[in-house]
Amino acid sequence: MPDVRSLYSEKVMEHFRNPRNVGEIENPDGIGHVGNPVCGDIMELYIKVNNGTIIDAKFKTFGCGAAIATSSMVTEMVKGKSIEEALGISNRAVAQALDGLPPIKMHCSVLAEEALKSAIEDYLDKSEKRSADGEGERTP
Amino acid sequence: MPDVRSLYSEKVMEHFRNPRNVGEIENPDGIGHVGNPVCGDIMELYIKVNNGTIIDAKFKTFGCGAAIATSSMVTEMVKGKSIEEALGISNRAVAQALDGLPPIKMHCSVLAEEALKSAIEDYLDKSEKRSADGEGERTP
Amino acid sequence: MKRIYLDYAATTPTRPEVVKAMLPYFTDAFGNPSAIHSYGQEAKGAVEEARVKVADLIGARDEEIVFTSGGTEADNFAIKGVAYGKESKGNHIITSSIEHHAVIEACKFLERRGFNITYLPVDAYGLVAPDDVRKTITDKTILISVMHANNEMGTIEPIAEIGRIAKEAEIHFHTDAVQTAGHVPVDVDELGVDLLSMSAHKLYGPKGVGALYIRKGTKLVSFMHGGGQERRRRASTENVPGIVGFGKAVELAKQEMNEEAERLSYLRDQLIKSLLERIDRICLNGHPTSRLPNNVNVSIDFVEGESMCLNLDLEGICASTGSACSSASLEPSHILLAMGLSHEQAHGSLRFTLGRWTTEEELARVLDVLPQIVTKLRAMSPLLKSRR
Amino acid sequence: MKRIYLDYAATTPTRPEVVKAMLPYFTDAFGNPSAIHSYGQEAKGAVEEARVKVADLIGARDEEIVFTSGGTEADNFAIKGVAYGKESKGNHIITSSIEHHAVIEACKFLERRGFNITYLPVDAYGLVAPDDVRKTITDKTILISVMHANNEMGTIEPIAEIGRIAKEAEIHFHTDAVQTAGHVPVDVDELGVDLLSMSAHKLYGPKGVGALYIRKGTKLVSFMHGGGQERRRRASTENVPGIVGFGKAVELAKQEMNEEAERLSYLRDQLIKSLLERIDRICLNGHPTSRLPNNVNVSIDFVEGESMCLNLDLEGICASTGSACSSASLEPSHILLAMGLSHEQAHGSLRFTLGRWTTEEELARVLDVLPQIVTKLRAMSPLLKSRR
Ligand SMILES: Cc1ncc(COP(=O)(O)O)c(C=O)c1O
Ligand SMILES: Cc1ncc(COP(=O)(O)O)c(C=O)c1O
Repeated sequence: MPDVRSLYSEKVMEHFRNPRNVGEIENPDGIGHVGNPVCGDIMELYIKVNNGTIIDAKFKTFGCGAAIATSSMVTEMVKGKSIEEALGISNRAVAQALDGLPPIKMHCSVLAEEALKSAIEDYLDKSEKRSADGEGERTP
Repeated sequence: MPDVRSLYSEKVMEHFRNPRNVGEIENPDGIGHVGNPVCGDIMELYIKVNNGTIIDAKFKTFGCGAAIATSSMVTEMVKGKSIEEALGISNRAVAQALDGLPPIKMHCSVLAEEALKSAIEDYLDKSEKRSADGEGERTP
Repeated sequence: MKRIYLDYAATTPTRPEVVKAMLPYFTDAFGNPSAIHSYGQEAKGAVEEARVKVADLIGARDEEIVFTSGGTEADNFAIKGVAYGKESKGNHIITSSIEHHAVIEACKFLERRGFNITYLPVDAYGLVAPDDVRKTITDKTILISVMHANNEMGTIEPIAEIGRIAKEAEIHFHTDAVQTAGHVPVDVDELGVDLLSMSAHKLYGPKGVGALYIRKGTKLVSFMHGGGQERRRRASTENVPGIVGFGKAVELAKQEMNEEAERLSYLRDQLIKSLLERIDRICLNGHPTSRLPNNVNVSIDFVEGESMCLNLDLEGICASTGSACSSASLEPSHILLAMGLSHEQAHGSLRFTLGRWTTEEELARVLDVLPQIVTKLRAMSPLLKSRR
Repeated sequence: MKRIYLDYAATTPTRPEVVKAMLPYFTDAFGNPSAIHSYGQEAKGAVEEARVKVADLIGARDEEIVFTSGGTEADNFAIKGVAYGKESKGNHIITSSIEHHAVIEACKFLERRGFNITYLPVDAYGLVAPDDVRKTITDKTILISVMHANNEMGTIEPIAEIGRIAKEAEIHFHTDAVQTAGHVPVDVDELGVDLLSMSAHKLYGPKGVGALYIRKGTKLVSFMHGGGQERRRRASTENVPGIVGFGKAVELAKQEMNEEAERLSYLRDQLIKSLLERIDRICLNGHPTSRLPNNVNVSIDFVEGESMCLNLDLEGICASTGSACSSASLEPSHILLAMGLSHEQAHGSLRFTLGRWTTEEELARVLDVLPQIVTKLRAMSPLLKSRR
């Protein structure tokens, strides 16, 4: 009898079974919202930033096993990282951290990278706005 | 385990194994020569006629199992028959007498019929000529 | 953990009786049916015996059955064969938008080569309207191909009605009966079809063998060119053990079909009813009654199909989905979209297909496990939140 | 009476080890490799393992192997696939006049559809001249297809030389290696081929499964359209047990090939020598040395092949012939005619192909029996008389 094999690596399946950081962050500092119903994967990624460091990250994902596992993994990877370090996380790094993804599932890791970038951009937009507002407060 | 089947009926195989009337007739009254190397079947059929009755028939055949069996069968069938009766032997009758032939082998029975017809024609030609010669002998 | 297999529409196990029937043809009666010697002739005899059985299942004559390598080849053969055989008459083919890829992709290939294909729409139940067929026929139409029942959502199409229309218009009519042959009654005369595709591995026979029924007089160009096998209609050394297995499977199917269809229809309806009771925001896909006896297909809002399947698999339950994320394809099921489902719904589809070894206990376990999985996945779904 | 099988070129028995390897995939690991659940994934894993083995036999990468339903499909896929894939570049195909029907008929199909085919002649040994290939190339040539070794008279063609010519001219090169793979060394790089056909049942694997090697970068249109299997290159549910069996057969072939080729070549040469000694007016067909290790093909004057085969069969000996009268076809072997044999000689051909279970005793029995059969048939041959 042959071995029972799996579509995904054990690491992917571990994250799929027990996804880390599921949920929303109340008053997040940044939200990333990527994907669309056509392709079948939708990710929302929330970050909390303190002093330029991501201190918390959560996600909500509608999607396949790889979409859930990459969401879970990317939230784990960013926690404790500076904004700059976080921007350096590539989709390959996420996939590698999961011991690889099947070729047709690599787009999920791309989505996870995009969700993170989008959340960080959102944070940067907001903080620019905040500092602009703050300056505004100071000037008049 | 399945039965061992054969391409041909038992009757065909019986005639193939032990063909009747193989050979040539010395001084035959008619010879039929049909077929050609391209199609792969060549038959020669010899008949001996006495008082309008075929008293002997022999054949030589280069060809497949069906060609040999139909040659054998047709020589058996004509013996003792009048010329007229023999002309009535169809290829189907030969095939039937062999308990049938595979569809792609029906042309062999056609060949056997043709060989017979050709031998009879040869006989008729010769006897016409003979009687013409005979008349010639009588007239002058 | 004993696994629960509920993916019988994808493939069935080969029945032990079938394997037993095949075995001698691998090692002992292994001849090539084209050979004139005894090994060849015993193999040929076995192939012809299987042909009679397959013909018998669908009310055909044995010389109207051509063995193929499966349902896909039968579909390709029928469609390309008629297209090339009839192209002097016209280049228009009518099919439906819910056909199996084997039909759709064969049509698309022809489309790229200058043929003109109409993909008929279906209603919310997945039904093709015979009247649409009638209206779409032109004097260039050479083939109509509508499947007997859909592999994904199980709807059984009004083939006999379409058959009458095709006959009247004197147009060749093909049906893909891969999901129905051996499961519900299939009779080529009652259906009025000229061509019909079957696949052994969908009816407890082996993978890699199927058949195309070709009504006598149907003009068809060969698909597999080469030697003179299958009365010169399909070249290649016959898959003798596979064909013998197909024959055995068909023989068993014929005996047991009616009883089994009744048993499965009951289980199917029970499962549908219980799923709709136990899970909210769920709906049945496909027709409620004109439906394959073994097919349950639902869409569950806010959750994605592959992640449901994977979670079920972790519980030992094997099901399938029409989601984009299913293994071989990247698009969501064209079938579900054609019925008017939204992309979210198509991605949230889940198919259970029942079979010979399915028990009430197995389905009870599905009903135990699935609601929890849905709850867990919905807790992480951004779709649910955005609709709150 | 124990039968003596000497028709291994027509088909081989499936080795018991191969059947054993296949068995679990019928009833237990029966999943559809496209399914994401465990049954699906274990089937997929088995297919991929087999792919590695097949690739390994011919020096290819596993992603360059596409499984098919046999040698015929591999040939059809290669020829029609390149024709359609490259038709914007040209419509000229070069092949030989001794190809298997699977190649010839695929070419004829294309010819009817506007392609331009050159069928190169062969010399008296059945050899294609590489120089003829070179001279026939035009700027419209898109494919060269020459078989590795001929199934009927066993001549091994100068593929590596033709490969160099094809490479230089940047033309896709296909070889039908159905008779060589697993029997003599085959390496796609040494041969310089872009496409190579194989069939499992010629190397002690099951019928109904084969493979096409497709060198990375070779532009090919699909032949079997449908689902996304085989990296979208060949649709249809994979014949999992068949593919597993193919893999096992290839694995065994690789281990035993060299020794077996040597053993068979010796037996072959003994048989040829003794036949020529014991029967008069007999000649060897095909090349005396550039020849498949297991092939003996002779023409015997004045007697017809089928009747020799039938007589041999009555003695329990299974052989084959290129005569018109052989079962599936009505024409005499185009291969023997292409070598310049007369129709009588082609009709008088007899082929013995040796294999794994062939013994010296078996061949001694052939030598005992055949001369009597020839004598008996010659006694009834009108050809002999007419030459006296
Ligand atoms: C409706 C339908 N048609 C065709 C096929 C193709 O059959 P196969 O996989 O045997 O090629 C299938 C199953 O895959 C099917 O469900
Ligand atoms: C040289 C050659 N090519 C192709 C084929 C066809 O292979 P298959 O019978 O597996 O389709 C054969 C044998 O039949 C062959 O000998």
